[in-house]
Amino acid sequence: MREIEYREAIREAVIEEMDSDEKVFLIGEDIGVYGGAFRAYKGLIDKYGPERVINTPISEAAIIGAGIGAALTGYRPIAEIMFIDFTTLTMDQIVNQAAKIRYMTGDSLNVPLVIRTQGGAGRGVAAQHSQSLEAWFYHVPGLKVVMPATSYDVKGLLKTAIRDDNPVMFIEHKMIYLNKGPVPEEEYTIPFGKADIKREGEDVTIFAYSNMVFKSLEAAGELQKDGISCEIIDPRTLVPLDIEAIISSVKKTGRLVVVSEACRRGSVASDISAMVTEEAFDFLDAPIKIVAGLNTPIPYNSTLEQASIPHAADIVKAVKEIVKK
Amino acid sequence: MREIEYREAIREAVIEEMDSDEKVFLIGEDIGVYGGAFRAYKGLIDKYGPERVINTPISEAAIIGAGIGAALTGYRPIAEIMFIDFTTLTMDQIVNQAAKIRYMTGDSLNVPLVIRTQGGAGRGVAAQHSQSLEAWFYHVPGLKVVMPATSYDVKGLLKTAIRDDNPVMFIEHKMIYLNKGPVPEEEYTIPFGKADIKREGEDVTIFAYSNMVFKSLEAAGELQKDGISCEIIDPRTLVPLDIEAIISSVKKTGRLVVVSEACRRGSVASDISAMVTEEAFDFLDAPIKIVAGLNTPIPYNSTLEQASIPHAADIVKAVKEIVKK
Amino acid sequence: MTNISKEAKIEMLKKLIEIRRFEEKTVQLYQTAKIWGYLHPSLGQEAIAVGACSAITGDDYIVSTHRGHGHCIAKGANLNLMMAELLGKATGYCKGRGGSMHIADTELKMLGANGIVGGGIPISVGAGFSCKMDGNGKVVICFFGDGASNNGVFHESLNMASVFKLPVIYICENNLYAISMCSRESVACKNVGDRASSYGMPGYIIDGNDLTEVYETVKKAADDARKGNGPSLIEAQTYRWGGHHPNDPGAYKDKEEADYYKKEKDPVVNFKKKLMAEGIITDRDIDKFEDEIKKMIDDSVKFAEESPEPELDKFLEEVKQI
Amino acid sequence: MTNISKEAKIEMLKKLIEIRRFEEKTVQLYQTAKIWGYLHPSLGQEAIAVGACSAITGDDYIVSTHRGHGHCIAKGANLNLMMAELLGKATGYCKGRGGSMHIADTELKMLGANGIVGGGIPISVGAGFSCKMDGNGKVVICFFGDGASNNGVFHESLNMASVFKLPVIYICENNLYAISMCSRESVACKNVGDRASSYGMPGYIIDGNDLTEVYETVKKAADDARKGNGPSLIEAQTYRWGGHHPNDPGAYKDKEEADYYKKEKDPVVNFKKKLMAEGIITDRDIDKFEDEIKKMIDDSVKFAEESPEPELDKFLEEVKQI
Ligand SMILES: Cc1ncc(C[n+]2csc(CCOP(=O)(O)OP(=O)(O)O)c2C)c(N)n1
Ligand SMILES: Cc1ncc(C[n+]2csc(CCOP(=O)(O)OP(=O)(O)O)c2C)c(N)n1
Ligand SMILES: [Mg+2]
Ligand SMILES: [Mg+2]
Repeated sequence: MREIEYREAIREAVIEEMDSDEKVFLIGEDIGVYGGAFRAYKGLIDKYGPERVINTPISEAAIIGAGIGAALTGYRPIAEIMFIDFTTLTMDQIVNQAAKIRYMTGDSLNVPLVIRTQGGAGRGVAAQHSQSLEAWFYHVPGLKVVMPATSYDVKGLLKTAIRDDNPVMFIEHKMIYLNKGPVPEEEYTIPFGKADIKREGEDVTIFAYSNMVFKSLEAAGELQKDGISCEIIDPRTLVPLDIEAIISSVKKTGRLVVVSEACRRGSVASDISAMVTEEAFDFLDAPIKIVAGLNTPIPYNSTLEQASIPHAADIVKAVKEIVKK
Repeated sequence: MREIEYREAIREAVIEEMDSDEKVFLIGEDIGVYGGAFRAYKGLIDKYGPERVINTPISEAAIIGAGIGAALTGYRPIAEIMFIDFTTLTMDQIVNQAAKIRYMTGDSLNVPLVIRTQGGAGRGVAAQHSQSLEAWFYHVPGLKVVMPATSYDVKGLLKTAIRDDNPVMFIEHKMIYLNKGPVPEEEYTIPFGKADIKREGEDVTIFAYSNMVFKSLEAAGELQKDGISCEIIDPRTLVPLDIEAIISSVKKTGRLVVVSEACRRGSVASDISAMVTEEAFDFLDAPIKIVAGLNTPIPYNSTLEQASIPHAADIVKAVKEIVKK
Repeated sequence: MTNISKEAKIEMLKKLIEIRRFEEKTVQLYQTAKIWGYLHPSLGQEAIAVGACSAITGDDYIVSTHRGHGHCIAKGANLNLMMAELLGKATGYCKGRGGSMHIADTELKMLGANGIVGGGIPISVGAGFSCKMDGNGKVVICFFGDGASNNGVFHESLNMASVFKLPVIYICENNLYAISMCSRESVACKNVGDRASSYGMPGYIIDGNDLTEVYETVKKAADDARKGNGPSLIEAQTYRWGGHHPNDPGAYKDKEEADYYKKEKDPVVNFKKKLMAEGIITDRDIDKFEDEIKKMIDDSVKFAEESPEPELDKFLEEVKQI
Repeated sequence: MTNISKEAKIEMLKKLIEIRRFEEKTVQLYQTAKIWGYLHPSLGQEAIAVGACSAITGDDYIVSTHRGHGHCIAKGANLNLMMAELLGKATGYCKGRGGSMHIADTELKMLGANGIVGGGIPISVGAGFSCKMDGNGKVVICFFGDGASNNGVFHESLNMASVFKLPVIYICENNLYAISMCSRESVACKNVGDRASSYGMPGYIIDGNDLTEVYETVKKAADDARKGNGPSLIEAQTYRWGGHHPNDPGAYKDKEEADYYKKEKDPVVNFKKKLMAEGIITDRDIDKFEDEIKKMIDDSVKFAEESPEPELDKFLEEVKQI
């Protein structure tokens, strides 16, 4: 199968959906000639014109509001917030408006809005441009949260997100836009709420999403050398969550390591751990281990930056603490 | 000891600190003649004048920014955001600025800012005025998170918050402003990071904070009738967290129920559960139970509103599921 | 307003009265605890809602606020469904989930009240994009208060609407107060309407208690918008008769000023007088309207009271789908 | 600028050159990957930083932006500590934790650069309250870009600063671009400076490439602020010479316009010429300044390169204290 970059997969998804549904449009900062901060929209302004590729002033709350208003009146906007760190300027619109409108209005209105953004550390862009904030959105009823790791997943899930009738937080990771991965030529979509087993194994379940899938794969490779067989579950969508897939893997392996780049305190990782503890306590042969970011603003210095987020070695260590072979 | 209302305890703390430190001032909406939405500042405008009781336009981000800027330049502001739901408009200022400034600037600057706000359901004020959003702030390194339940706690902790050299999210609950509780006449403060055992017991540990302390006390009373003895741990401050107190109680009881009014998914409750699982797995005689809010925007209708948050009966049920007597 | 039919004028008067009586009833129901939570009556501001909504068509959108009953009624909302919602009933506009601050109606192109001050302003931008893309001359009216005009979203939204020449009419109901904060103290320039110049759009400062003036100004702004000339900002000056909500005595308000507005600037009374002076209606007509409206409102209360509460089981099922 | 001493003028020229050469060096270090992350050089905008900071005193505050090196240097920052920070070293202004976008210095009353566009504007309000409460005539300069002027915080902050008559000077550096978005397209009114009227404050629209004009305007605004007359808004029109950052070729920019600014409006060259015309300096002086500054900058690079990295163990300890 051909291999394409993650950002190219995004672009393909957008093009396919814009071609098949004239109600789909793009709105955000520097998405015109600039093609978006990570160039995922390269050339789209030429293809669709400024009516469907709306390049806005630096007005994040109004970008989301524009998305909501258009969604309420028949369109399917994809609103882009350049860094997840800037969603801080839009939380009222995302949380009090987009997420709640359908419910609050007794299903009178609904908001088919995709909010594309990206997070994560690794580029030396420091504390205000490197956060992993998915836990916030995960905590808000009414939002779906999608965090695809591979080119295949990002394409299929973005198409599903665009077709969804309710708001979707679509969170990418700044370190993987240039990763290449297999993507079929034919059209496909990926349903929400269906985890993907990124590697099958017997001894321990590793739950990981977004860029941490790759760190986990690396760790699993290492651990294999010591005869430890890891099963890697990538939920792909945090809301809805394929909890069955996690539980059934844990029932098989009896052990769970939960990995997340976000700061450990109050992370999604904790939530997964709590859920598994409550639902599969009797199948656990060891305490659940969490491998997550340190509770720190991300430092600029590269060594410190790297030290504040998980690496394969941290996952290896955690696995070895609960798997004795 | 005399008993005073929760809001009166807030007022006393503010008065004492304003009297002893001229750098302390108040800023927020309708805190002048109106005395604040819950009248905690009644009369303060007359006592301190509009220079120290600054009644602002509806500009939440600027309110927090004003607090930060004043804090950076030698003052100790208490900025009020009327409802925690409106902190959505201030997340950049709280999260990207206040929380990170000291760290990012290599300790050059620091932000002695208290952000007072209130959350919670129960007043029929629906989805945009009833949220429990502490999990967001709990997840952000650089913020302290204080959630006092009683008049005693709110007074002592607010004084500590005002004296703290770093930003503090001080989160009250709208249903408890009129609760009365004992407060000594003499001055006192309560250190951050020290849990309070609101009731001692043997069979199960109940972790609860803010208004859920009262629901837990009610449940414990019920359970006593069935011979089940509950220990209620109120952390009072979520950050810093007195994890030792929780672990040592769990070591004694072997069982844990974590209670939080916030939506279950991604809640602080999950985090507590995960931490205890990782650190005290071998002392657990039963799965940890979480009693939390439903994953729903809070409905207006009173019956539904009540159904979406935990009650004593839910806590009783959870305890009985893991304590067999 | 010379080119308005007698019938249309009478319709407007009826709407004014309908809002007035509806709000009076909700205050009463609030005081007897049938309605709870937050209630923000629009008493004294009726001419803005009616003047504005009469100047647009049923296909045009409106975006409302926490003080939104008047906007709903002026746009044609069903009183039964409104009242049922205020009583938290399953038959209400929001199935009892939203209450006063969240009423919406797709068919009426009513994009929702809002509990967040200014929260609807950015949404109007999106509705504006949508009208522009549809290209069939629809417009959006976005209501908000003087208090909201100090919030950041006001700025972002008006700027963006103007940059893209969106067909949105921004109507600031300056009722002099945002809870206890007087707009003379919170708005740093003289008039909210002056802010239009920051966005390169026409600004109008009008007497919001004069239905005719509201109607004509909105009509002009809507015509401009339909022609592709972009948004306008209208400051409709009015007065909040009551406190912020029924439990607020409004002690911070100037008593003389309050009296002045109630006595001299009552939008309902003045429009009534005007139509009488024009010979369009008589005292008897008014009595008839009042009777009809009283019945509608009594019926709505009856409907609401007799309506079922939302079912708990259904709620628990629905929650799983969120 | 007639009442400015020769020495002061020379100081300003030196600062202009210092910024110019510093920025050139950082671009070079970025291209050789000694500096990484985000770097936003202020090449072409030097006159604003220097003119503004020279018009206030060491006790006055400044609030800066992501494009803040010029502001720091103009306020007197130590080049060694700046360069060390850009290289992520333990000796840097932020101990290597912050990088280019977070430099701050309490002693210099430099309240921080900011990675969030507009993020510093609300902070200036608080610094303004503080100066007002202190009552000793201090002022705050708040720098921000044309892009930032479209963000909600601009509106809230300028309104609040004006309502409370805070001593803040708002300086919008309109360098025509916000990344790829031209301010002619993003700002719905003609000039950002026109927005002052929305906040009842004086607005100035000036040539930001002319140091004298910047200096005099800021001086006037600062005088007003110190007298208790409240804030001002100054739009200093300038041009971003480079792309948004060193990796951005700026393909969206008009080439002729770029050439015009570089050739005709170079703030450093023009001020140099002016001082020469005034007979205050000669070519030889300039060569001397250039040499001195080159040495300072080379020294700063040496200092930075020889400085230790932050210690990992210490970091892990520090994290526990967050
Ligand atoms: C963002 C936000 N801040 C504060 C509030 C609390 N609040 C509700 S209504 C109100 C006053 C609004 O004033 P205005 O916009 O003038 O509308 P009015 O009430 O006069 O109709 C305030 C402060 C809120 N709901 N949302
Ligand atoms: C709130 C926010 N939105 C977007 C960005 C990304 N960004 C960084 S600089 C910039 C352009 C800023 O333009 P302007 O304010 O004119 O300053 P300039 O870069 O021209 O100095 C943008 C969009 C950001 N850092 N913060
Ligand atoms: Mg008002
Ligand atoms: Mg710019």
